[in-house]
Amino acid sequence: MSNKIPDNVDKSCGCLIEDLLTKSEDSKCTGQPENSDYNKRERIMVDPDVEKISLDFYQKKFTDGLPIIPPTRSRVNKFYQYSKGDPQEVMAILPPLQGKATREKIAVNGVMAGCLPHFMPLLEKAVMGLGDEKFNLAGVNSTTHPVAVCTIINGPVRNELEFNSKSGCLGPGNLPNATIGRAIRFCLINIAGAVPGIGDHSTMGSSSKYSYCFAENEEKSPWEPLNVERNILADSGAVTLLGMEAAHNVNDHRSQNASDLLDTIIHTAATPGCNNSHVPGELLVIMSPEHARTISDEGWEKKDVKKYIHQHAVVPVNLADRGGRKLDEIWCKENMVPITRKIDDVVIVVAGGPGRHTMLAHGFGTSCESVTLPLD
Amino acid sequence: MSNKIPDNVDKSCGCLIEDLLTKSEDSKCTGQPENSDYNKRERIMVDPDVEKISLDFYQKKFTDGLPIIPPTRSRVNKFYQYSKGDPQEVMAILPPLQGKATREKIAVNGVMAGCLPHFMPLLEKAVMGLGDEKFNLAGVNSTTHPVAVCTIINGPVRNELEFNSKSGCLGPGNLPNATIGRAIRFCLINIAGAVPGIGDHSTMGSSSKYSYCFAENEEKSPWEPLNVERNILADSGAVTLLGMEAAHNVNDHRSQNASDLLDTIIHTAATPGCNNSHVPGELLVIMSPEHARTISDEGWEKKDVKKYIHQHAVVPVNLADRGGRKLDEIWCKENMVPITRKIDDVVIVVAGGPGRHTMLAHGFGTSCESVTLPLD
Amino acid sequence: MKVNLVEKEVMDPLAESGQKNILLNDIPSPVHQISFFDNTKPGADIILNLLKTRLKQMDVIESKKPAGAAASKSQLEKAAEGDVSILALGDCGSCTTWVILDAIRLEKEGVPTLSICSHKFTPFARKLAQAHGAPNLRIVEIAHPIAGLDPEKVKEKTNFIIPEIEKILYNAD
Amino acid sequence: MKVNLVEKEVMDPLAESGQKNILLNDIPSPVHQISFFDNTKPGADIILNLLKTRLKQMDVIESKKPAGAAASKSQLEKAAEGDVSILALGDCGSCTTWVILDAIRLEKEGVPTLSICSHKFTPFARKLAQAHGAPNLRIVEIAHPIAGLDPEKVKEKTNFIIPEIEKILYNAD
Repeated sequence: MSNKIPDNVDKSCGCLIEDLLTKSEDSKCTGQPENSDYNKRERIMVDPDVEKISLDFYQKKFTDGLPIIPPTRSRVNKFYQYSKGDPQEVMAILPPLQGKATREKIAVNGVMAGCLPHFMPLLEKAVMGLGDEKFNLAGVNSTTHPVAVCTIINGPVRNELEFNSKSGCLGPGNLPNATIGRAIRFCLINIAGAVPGIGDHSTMGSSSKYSYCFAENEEKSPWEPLNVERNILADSGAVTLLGMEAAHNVNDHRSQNASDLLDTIIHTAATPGCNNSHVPGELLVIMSPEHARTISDEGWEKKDVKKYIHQHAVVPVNLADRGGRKLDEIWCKENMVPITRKIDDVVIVVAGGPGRHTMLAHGFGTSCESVTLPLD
Repeated sequence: MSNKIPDNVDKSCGCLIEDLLTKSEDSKCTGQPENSDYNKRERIMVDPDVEKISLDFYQKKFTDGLPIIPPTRSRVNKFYQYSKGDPQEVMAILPPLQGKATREKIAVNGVMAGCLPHFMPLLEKAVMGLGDEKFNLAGVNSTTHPVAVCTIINGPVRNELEFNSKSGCLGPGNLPNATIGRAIRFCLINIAGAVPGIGDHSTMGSSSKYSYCFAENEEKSPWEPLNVERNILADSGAVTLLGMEAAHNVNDHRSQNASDLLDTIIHTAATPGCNNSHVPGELLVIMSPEHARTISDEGWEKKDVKKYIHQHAVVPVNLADRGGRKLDEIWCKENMVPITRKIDDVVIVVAGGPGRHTMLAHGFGTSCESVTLPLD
Repeated sequence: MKVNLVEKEVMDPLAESGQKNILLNDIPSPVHQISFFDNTKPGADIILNLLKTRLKQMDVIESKKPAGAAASKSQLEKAAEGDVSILALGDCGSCTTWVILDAIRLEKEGVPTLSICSHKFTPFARKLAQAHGAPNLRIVEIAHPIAGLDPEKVKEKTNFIIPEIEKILYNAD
Repeated sequence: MKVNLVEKEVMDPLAESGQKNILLNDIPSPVHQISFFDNTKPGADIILNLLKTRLKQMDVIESKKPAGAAASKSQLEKAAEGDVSILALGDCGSCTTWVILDAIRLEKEGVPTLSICSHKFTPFARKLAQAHGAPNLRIVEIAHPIAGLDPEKVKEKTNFIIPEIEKILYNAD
C-alpha cells in the first residue's frame, strides 16, 4: 500500500482553497494576500475550508482527529449572545497546565466541537465544575488510567435542548449529547493541557474520551432524579460531572425480583481490576427503565438500592490490592474491601430505552469526587 | 433557560450561507437559483457551509451529531483515485436493512467522517468484513446490547497511514484511528440501517459507537501480532473486525509474575453481566507492553496466556444464566461456565503506551465471530 | 459588483436496498401440524405453552433456535416440518431481527409463518421484513415488556393476542 | 472577472496559563533532617529505604501521601518537618502530577524539595512544574518501569541515581 500514498496528500498542502475556486482563473492559495495586484481585485470573505482547518488544528494537536467547525469570530460571537459578561473573564483555572478558561476559550472550543450557540450557558457551567478541587482534574487528566469526564444532564434543560435520555443515549446520534461531550474534551485538551500522549497519559485511552454526555430519563424513572437527590430543585436543570471509565453492560433478562437483579449487578461491579478495588470511590450505575421498574415494583427506594450495592459489592483484599496506590486498611473488613466508601458513592441514574440492561462505570477511585452544579 | 432559545437558532434555517457573504449586497440564500435576474450574475461555486450540511444531515439521521466534511463530488472523486473498479460495484450487502455497500457509498460516508482519500482501500476491506455472515451484523446492529464494531489494524499499514498504537490509542487524538472508526459507524448507520433508536436498539448505546479503531503495538509486543496468529503474512497489513463492548480497565501495578497478573485479569473478566456469561464467545484482551512483558519474561507464549484465561475465566451457572438467550448446558462444567468457548475466543493484542494496565472488552457472545481480512 | 456564491451539491450517503421481494406462503386449511419455534427468550415458552393448550386440534412440533442469531440448518429443518411455524419471541433488537429473518428463511422454504414480537419492537420488525422483501410477513404484537415479568402476567398478555392468532390460523376455513 | 475568495480567520482554542512563577527554596547546608514523602506506589518504599541507608548522617522523617491525589493537610505538615523533602514516586500520569504538585505546595511552605520520577514521565513532570510556576523544580529521573519489577531490580535502578541525589543534597557544602 505504501506506494499509493504521496507524501503530500491532504496532509500538509494547505491549498484546499483550490477546491473553492472552480471557475476563477486564480487558484493560487494565499490566505493573506500581499502583492498589490492581488489587492486590486474584489475580495470576498468566505468561511475557511473545513478540511484544511480540521487538518491544521489536528496537526497542532487541538482536536480529536475528527472534523471541526472552523471557529471564526462571527461564530464565536453568536455564542456570546447566550452568555453574560466579559468574554475575557476567567471562569475556571484548569489543571494540570493551569489554563485560564475564559468565556472566549470555552466558546471557541464549543464552536469547534459542533455545539449550537445556545449550549453556551451549560458549557460554562460544566467547565466551572471541572475546576472544583474535589474533582481532581489534575489527576483525572494526566493518569495512565482510562478515566474520562462523564457529564449527566438533569431537569427541564434536557427537553429544552433536546438531549437524548433514551435508546442509544450513551452513544452517537444526538447533537447535544455528542457535541457537548466533545466540547468538554476539547476544553480538557486545549485549556487544561490534556493532549493525548503529552498531558493525558492514558495507557490505552478510551472511546469515552470522544464524548460522554447524556441526560437522565426522568420521565421513566420510578425514583427522584440525580439533581433532586443532590438537593437541587427539580425545576432547575443541573449538570453533573463524574470521572468515570466507559460504561460496560449488565445484561439481565431473567431476574424477576430486585435482589436477583441486584446480584447480577453487584457481581459484575465487584472486580479487582477497577480502581475502586484499591482506592474505593464512586460507582456509576445507569439503569434502564425496565430494570428500575423491576426493582421499584417491590417497593425499593433509590436509597435502598444504593445501600444494597454499597454493602454487597466487595472484592477480596488479596485481589483488590493491586493498583498503583496502596490499599488502605481502613476500607477493609474481614479480608474484603467494598468498592464504594459510602452509600452515596453509588451514583444511580435511570436512562435508556426499551431493554433489560444496566450499565456500570467504575470511577477513578478515592481521587475524584463528582460535582453537581445547578443551571440558572 | 427556555426563554433564551429562539425557535430557529441554527437548526432549521439553512441560511448560513449568509455567513459566507460579508460584502455582497445579495445575501439571499438560494442553493438552486431559478430567477433569470439571478442567473445573469457571476456564479462562483463554493464548498457547502459546513454547519448547514452537518445540521441538515444530522436532522436526516445520517450522522452521529458531530460536524462532518460535506461530501461533494470532488471530494468523493479523490477517494476513487485510491480504489480500483466501478464506483457502483457492490462490495457487500449490509444487514439488517440489506443496504448495497457500493464503492460510492463507502466513499461518501468516508468523506463525511473526515477520512483522507488514501484510507479508501482499508475502508472497503473493513466494509467487506462486516458483510461476512459469521459476523452476524444483523444481530450486532439491532440488539439492545451496547456492542460496537471494534477495528484493529495490523502490519505495515499501521505506520504508513500513521495509526496510533501507543498512549491513548483507544481514544481521541489520532486522525486515522478517529476517522476510520467513525466512517465504519457511518456505514452502519447509512448503509446497514443502524440508526440509533430505529435500526440500532441499543438500550443505552456506548461511546464506542462514535469510533473504536486502533492499531496493535507490534513493535512493543513480545508475541506474534494478531494478523500472524490468524495466518496472514506479517508483510501484509490486516484489518480485524470484532463485535465488542467498550473496553474497561484492569489496573495492576503490583503483580510481579504472570499468574498473579493473569488472576487480576480473569477475575475482572469473569462477570455475570456480560453476554459471554450466558452465550460464551470472544473476549478481547488489550494488554499494555509493560503487562505483556511481565508475562512473557517468564517464558509464557501468547497461546499459553490464551489457554490460561480460557480455562480460568468462569462464572457460576446460577449467576450466568440471566441473559436474553437461555444458557446452553453444553458449555457448563461443575456448575461453572467459561466465558469463552475455546482458546481462540481469547483475542489478545498488545497496545498502548507506558503504564501497567490491561483493558478488557466482552463480546456479543456466541452470536458474533470476529473477521480478519488481509490488506493488499 | 454582484457575485453569487453557489454551494456545491453534496452526495447522498444512504444506500439502496439490495433485496427483491419474496413470495409469502398461504396458511393451509385446515392446519394439521403446527411448529413452535422458541428462541429461548424469557417468556417465549410461556406464550407458546399457553397457545398449545388453545390449539388442541393441531399437532405441535416444538423446536428451539438461538435468540440474536440465525437458526442452524437442522433447527430450521425441524421447524419446517409444520404446516405453519409460529416464532417467539421478538422483544429486543437482535432477537426480533432473527425471529424475522428466520421467519423469512422458513417462508423461502415454503412454510407459512407467524412471528410474535413485543409492541416496542414491532415497528422495527415490519421495517426489517420490508427491507428483506417481505412487507406482508405475518407479525403479531404482544405488549412489551415480557422479560422480567411474573409468568402470570405473561399469560395475561398472551390471552390478549390469542384471538388474533386463532383468526389467522382458522381464517382459511 | 477576477474574484479573490479570502478565508476568514479562525480563533485560537489554546488557553493561556493562569500561573505566576513561584520562588524555590535553597537546600540548607548541612541538611540535618530529611523528610521522605512516599506516595505508596510500588517500589517507592524500596527506593526510599535504599536512600536511607546511604544518607546515614541525616535524620529521616517518613510520611505517606496518596498517589494520584493531593496530600492531606496533616500529611503535608509532617513532610514539611524536614529541612528537605524527597518525594517518590512519579511513574505514572496521575502520581507524577501529584508528586510535582505536592512538591510545589511544600516549596510554597518554604521547604526545598527533590522529586523522583521515572524517565517516561519526567518530560511531563517538567512541563507541569513549569505550568505551575516552578520551571526549576528539582526532579531526578529514574529508569522506567519501576512497578511490576523484582525488588532487586528496583534497587539496581536506585543505585544509578543516588550519586545525583547526593550531589544535590551535599552541593551546598
